[in-house]
Amino acid sequence: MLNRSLSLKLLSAVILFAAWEIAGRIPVSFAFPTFLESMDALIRMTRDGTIFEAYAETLQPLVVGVAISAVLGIGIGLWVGLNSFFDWLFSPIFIVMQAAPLAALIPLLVLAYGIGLTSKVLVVCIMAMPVIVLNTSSAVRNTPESIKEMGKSFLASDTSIMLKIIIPAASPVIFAGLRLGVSAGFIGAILAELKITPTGVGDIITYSRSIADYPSMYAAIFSIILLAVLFLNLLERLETVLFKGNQRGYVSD
Amino acid sequence: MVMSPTKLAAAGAATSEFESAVSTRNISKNYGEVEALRDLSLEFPRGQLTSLLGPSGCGKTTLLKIIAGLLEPTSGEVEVNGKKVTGPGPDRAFVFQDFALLPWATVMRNVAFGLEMRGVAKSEREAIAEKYIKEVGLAGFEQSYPHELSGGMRQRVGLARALSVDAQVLLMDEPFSAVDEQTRRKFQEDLLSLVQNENKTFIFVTHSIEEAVYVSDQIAILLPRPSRVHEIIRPSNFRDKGVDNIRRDSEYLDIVDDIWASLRTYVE
Amino acid sequence: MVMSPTKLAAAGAATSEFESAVSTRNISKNYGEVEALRDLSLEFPRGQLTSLLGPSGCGKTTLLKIIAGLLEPTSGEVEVNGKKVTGPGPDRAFVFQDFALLPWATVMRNVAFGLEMRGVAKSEREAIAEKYIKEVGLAGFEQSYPHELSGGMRQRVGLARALSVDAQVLLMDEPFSAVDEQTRRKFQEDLLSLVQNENKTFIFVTHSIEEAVYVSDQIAILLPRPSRVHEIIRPSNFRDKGVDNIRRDSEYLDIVDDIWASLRTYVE
Amino acid sequence: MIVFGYRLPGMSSLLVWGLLWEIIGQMKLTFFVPPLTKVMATLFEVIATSAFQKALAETAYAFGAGVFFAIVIGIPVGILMGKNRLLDELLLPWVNVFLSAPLTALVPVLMVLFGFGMKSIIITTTLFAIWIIILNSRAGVKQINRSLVEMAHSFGASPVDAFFKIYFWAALPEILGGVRIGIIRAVKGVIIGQLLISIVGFGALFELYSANFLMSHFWAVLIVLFALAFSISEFLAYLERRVAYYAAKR
Amino acid sequence: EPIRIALAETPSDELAAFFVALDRAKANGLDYEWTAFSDEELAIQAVLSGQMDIGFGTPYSAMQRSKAPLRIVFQLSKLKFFPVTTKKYSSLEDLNGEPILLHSRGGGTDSIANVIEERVGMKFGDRSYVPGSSNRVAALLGGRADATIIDLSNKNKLMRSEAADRFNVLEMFDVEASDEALFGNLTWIQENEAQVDIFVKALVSVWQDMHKDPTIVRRETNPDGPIGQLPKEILDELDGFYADAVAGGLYDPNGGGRKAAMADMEWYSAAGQLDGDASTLNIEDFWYLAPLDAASK
Ligand SMILES: Nc1ncnc2c1ncn2[C@@H]1O[C@H](COP(=O)(O)OP(=O)(O)OP(=O)(O)O)[C@@H](O)[C@H]1O
Ligand SMILES: Nc1ncnc2c1ncn2[C@@H]1O[C@H](COP(=O)(O)OP(=O)(O)OP(=O)(O)O)[C@@H](O)[C@H]1O
Ligand SMILES: [Mg+2]
Ligand SMILES: [Mg+2]
Repeated sequence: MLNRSLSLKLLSAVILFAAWEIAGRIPVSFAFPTFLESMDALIRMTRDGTIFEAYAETLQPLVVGVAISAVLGIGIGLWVGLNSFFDWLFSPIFIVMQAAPLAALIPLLVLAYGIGLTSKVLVVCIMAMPVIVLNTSSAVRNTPESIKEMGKSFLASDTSIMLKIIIPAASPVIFAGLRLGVSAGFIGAILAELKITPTGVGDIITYSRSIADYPSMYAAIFSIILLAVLFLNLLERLETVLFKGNQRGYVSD
Repeated sequence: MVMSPTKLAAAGAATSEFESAVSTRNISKNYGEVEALRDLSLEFPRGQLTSLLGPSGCGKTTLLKIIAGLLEPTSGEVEVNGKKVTGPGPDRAFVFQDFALLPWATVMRNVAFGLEMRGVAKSEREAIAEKYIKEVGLAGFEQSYPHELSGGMRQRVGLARALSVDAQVLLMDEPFSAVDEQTRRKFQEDLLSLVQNENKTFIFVTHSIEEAVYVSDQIAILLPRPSRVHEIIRPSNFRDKGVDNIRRDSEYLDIVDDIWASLRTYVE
Repeated sequence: MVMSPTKLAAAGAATSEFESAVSTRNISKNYGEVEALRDLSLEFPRGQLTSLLGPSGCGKTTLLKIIAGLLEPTSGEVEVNGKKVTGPGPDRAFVFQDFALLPWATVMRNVAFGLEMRGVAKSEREAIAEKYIKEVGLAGFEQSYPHELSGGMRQRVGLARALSVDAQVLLMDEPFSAVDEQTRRKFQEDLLSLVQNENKTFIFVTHSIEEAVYVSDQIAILLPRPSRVHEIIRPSNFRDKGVDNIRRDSEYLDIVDDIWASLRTYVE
Repeated sequence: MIVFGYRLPGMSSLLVWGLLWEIIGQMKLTFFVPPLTKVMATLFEVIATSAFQKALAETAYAFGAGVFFAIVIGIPVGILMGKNRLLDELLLPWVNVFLSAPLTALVPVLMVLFGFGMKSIIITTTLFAIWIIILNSRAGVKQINRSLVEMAHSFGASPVDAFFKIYFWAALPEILGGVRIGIIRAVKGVIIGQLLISIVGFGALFELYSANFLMSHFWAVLIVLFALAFSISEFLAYLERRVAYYAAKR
Repeated sequence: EPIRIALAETPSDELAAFFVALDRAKANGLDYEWTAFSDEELAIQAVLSGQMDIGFGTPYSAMQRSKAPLRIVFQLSKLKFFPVTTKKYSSLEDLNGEPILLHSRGGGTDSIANVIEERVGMKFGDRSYVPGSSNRVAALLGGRADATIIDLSNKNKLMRSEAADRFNVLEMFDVEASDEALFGNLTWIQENEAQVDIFVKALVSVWQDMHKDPTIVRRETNPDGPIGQLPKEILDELDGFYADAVAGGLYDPNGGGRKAAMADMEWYSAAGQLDGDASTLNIEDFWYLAPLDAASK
């Protein structure tokens, strides 16, 4: 049945791209290029290297921001999940942050941190971090009591319980949080490039738009979405490799 | 109610003819307002299997966890081999009702987990685990993950893990309740031979009267909260009649009926 | 193996002395590659309780669902009261292992659900449901939600629902496996009196040999896939000895042992 | 958190943070952080202005319309995907792509396709919210206990009965969960839309205040917005808890 | 049917005079509605695609590239921008090879930088882009940049602040070219000639009155309009802003016209936004002068 699912995926891709192509040919709007034109622009930009230069710029705040959010987020999440005082103190902040539209903070970040890498990294962080922290802490809190007890009854030390039971048990939810965080981070990185200073892919988008080179604009958008999806798939693979037995959830469910 | 000859007077009565591996003395346990156990004393003879039987919510799990050192009693104390229990120790191993396997670890790693926690070197602990995996009949499944096993097989992993740390006391909380009836019958027979062959003390919680009578050397009946020991029964005479005959022994059937008569009123 | 006098030859054998309420003829069922049932024929006498007993995965549930009309057999046919089954019908009601209650509906609405689906007016169906709620001992819980009930009480709701549609055939798939042992014993006794009092035909799936022997007029033993009827047992002589004595009747015990002997090899 | 035997309410630590804010503000460490008291004073001033009320109305309109479409389209599509395998296999990859894609990159396309006004903002909002609603409704239908469906079938339920009396109710906890997350995302979407497309509503206020260094105005509106977003999400969480009693027991 | 106006920023002090003109036009029967876009490019696009009728911006490259008949009818403001640096630099030549902050790629400040390079014969180093003069001021104040180009009002604010002694405003040549202009689609303009005339007339009258007395902007501002509703802190600075603007020559009282058109063509070719030699370009391809001529009579 793998063939069926693969061919259906291809079929649905073909349908979507064909719809795009047709819409572009009608055209729905003079500013809406066809699929083939966009792909052509993408190939051209790949050939002459513009796209790589752009991604070198875009990925900087993204990678730095996501790395900081992941390390700090998981760290804080573990801490908040394990200690009721920190839970009380920090959880509300992150709960509010997760619910709130932090994009509104961007003008302020620009005022406070200027327009360099710092602000952009911060935008990525404020988008990505809350969900990572909240997922990690709730995963840690929800570690099945019985396997923790099992650890205790087999004389595991606190560190072993933490490293060999709590963290592996929490890993699926932590990874789910990471995935959400990374995708929010992508949103943040693009937002930063559209809102703070146009560099990298954001620059291709705004500049092509300003000179009415719509195929390039669509090519850039297409490529960033593709990149996000590839990146997230990679993360999923990583999780499967790291925690094999977790795939089916908890045995005690 | 007619007292059968095998039924002893209530709690704390003379089990002095046996040496106690575990003794609980005047244990009380409150969960906030809820009084789960009150002033419970009970002796567990060495090398024998003692069942705790009683209606749901009467405090069987609570008592078992207090013995395991996972819970602190509100008052009273537990001694294992004459030493007071203050926490989990290498002399006791727990078999959990819901198996409590690590879903991300192979059967091998799960069975070796107890030894891993005790700092046994990898090659050594795997050799030991290997042996017990074979013993419980799971040879060939060393590299499987728990989700690839049936309920009965998972419970055997839990059992192998408890056996591999070679504790003198095995605490089993409804170990067979999640496996189907026919498998369960098989397990009961296996358990009997385990008690016979290994010189360990078993403490066994169950809801099934037949199961308790079938596998136990001593049965402690607890009544609803706040729980104390209602009576202790020592089925003695049918032990040697062989696995196949126990279930039709009249003493066995008498005991089952007696227990059923005393518990019946508490069911629903 | 010694044939006991109550054991009949294999499938299709003379049950002609009884009138059949349900008969299955040459049923086969394949799930894709998996052949679950092969050429299975079985008669279910009217007004009696027939148990299906067999190792896990042998196709008991499959057979029950085919009779219920929830699954189509690959070949063969089912007749209920002489009429060929083509789908679910008002002559059969199902009692589910996991109760299958609507968690968002009260006990009253759950019990009345079968009637609601048949288009019975609200006041009328509630009157009927009321009666059966009382009958299964749940009076006072009409407005409770399933999650507020214990496992045993939930199963009674499922039973009341099946009874309230007044079907002639009751199909029960391991109805007691999710309730605790002590409650289960109680249920078995209740079931016996139900069979006696209501003139209904019961088809009962269980894993427990004792349970099957205890409650059944006829036991069909299925062996592993592809399943056919291995033997049919009709425990006949201990029926009248009274509830308390059945469990120590030697015929009862012989049958249990016999069945265990034939099933044992298939367990895990 | 339990102090001297009293359980502190969940959100009470925000008071501590508020106090910290006030202290930092009073110390005049940076003009970005005016004292909380000053922000609160500005807050009451700002709320009374018609500019604020207009922003609120515009934002609420875009938000409401966006969420409305997300729910009205998302739930049926999700349920259909849960029930129909072919549809599921055709749509699921795209739902997953759009769920995790950086939607901000699509905003420029929306502007081209749907214009620069409210319409694009509403569509942005819908796009932020809809995918998770679809996915959750689908999951809700997928996890329905087979035996509930069989039970209804065995009592002769018609397909319509089954849909309204079983499927919808059984999937309700997941659907509500999806709607809650969707709405939280929609709040982000509506603000991002207002910042990137046409500057209206709260987006306009933020731009204006930050361009003119009116920090206490900025924070005041931000607090209002956070509070609104937070109350909406808590309200939905409350609804979710109302059905939680059966979520675990289906 | 109201005419639809595309603003390129949120209504703020710089748009106060424009809104005063709108009020006057309204009194003469103009029916309008406005939408604020987050930048000029979007406003241009909205007019190009017909979603808006008249917009803010200097769409020279769009006019040439898209072949859509966009025409400017009124010059709203001139490119009065000022290179401001820290004390590190004292003339434009010093900036050779040095990094600089500008508004946006292809925008007004970018073209100023291009022309500076050409006229002074130097080359800036890295250009980074920060939309909003105030943000660039913040960057200067925060020590995150040493050189930028900012608008008149922000230059004045900065140079009047306590931090003024840390910065230099560099000498620069005068620029007559447009920063913001009002433009629309020629077909639409001709179909709605009457409306456009009312509008341009109102603009010219306000621009002229403002040169006589900058405070009329504050006085005529409708307290219930988008400007009147701004926080008091902003309104209080309106008089100062317009006094500075008039003094600095930011606004042309005659709405630009031919003079501005010539300057624009020259400027934007030099800046690289228009292809071809300025002398070969045709005013009629970029401006539609009829409404302004009518208003000036
Ligand atoms: N953590 C806890 N907090 C409060 N009450 C508890 C807790 N654990 C158990 N109890 C209560 O203590 C009593 C005894 O519980 P326990 O789990 O020991 O019963 P049990 O005999 O094992 O029941 P079962 O047969 O259902 O497993 C019950 O009434 C239960 O409600
Ligand atoms: N929908 C299905 N698709 C494929 N195979 C199935 C399906 N349902 C059941 N089977 C297979 O058919 C066989 C019989 O299943 P069935 O559920 O009838 O067994 P059972 O006797 O009821 O088992 P248990 O005692 O565990 O309930 C099993 O091997 C099972 O794996
Ligand atoms: Mg228990
Ligand atoms: Mg079954």
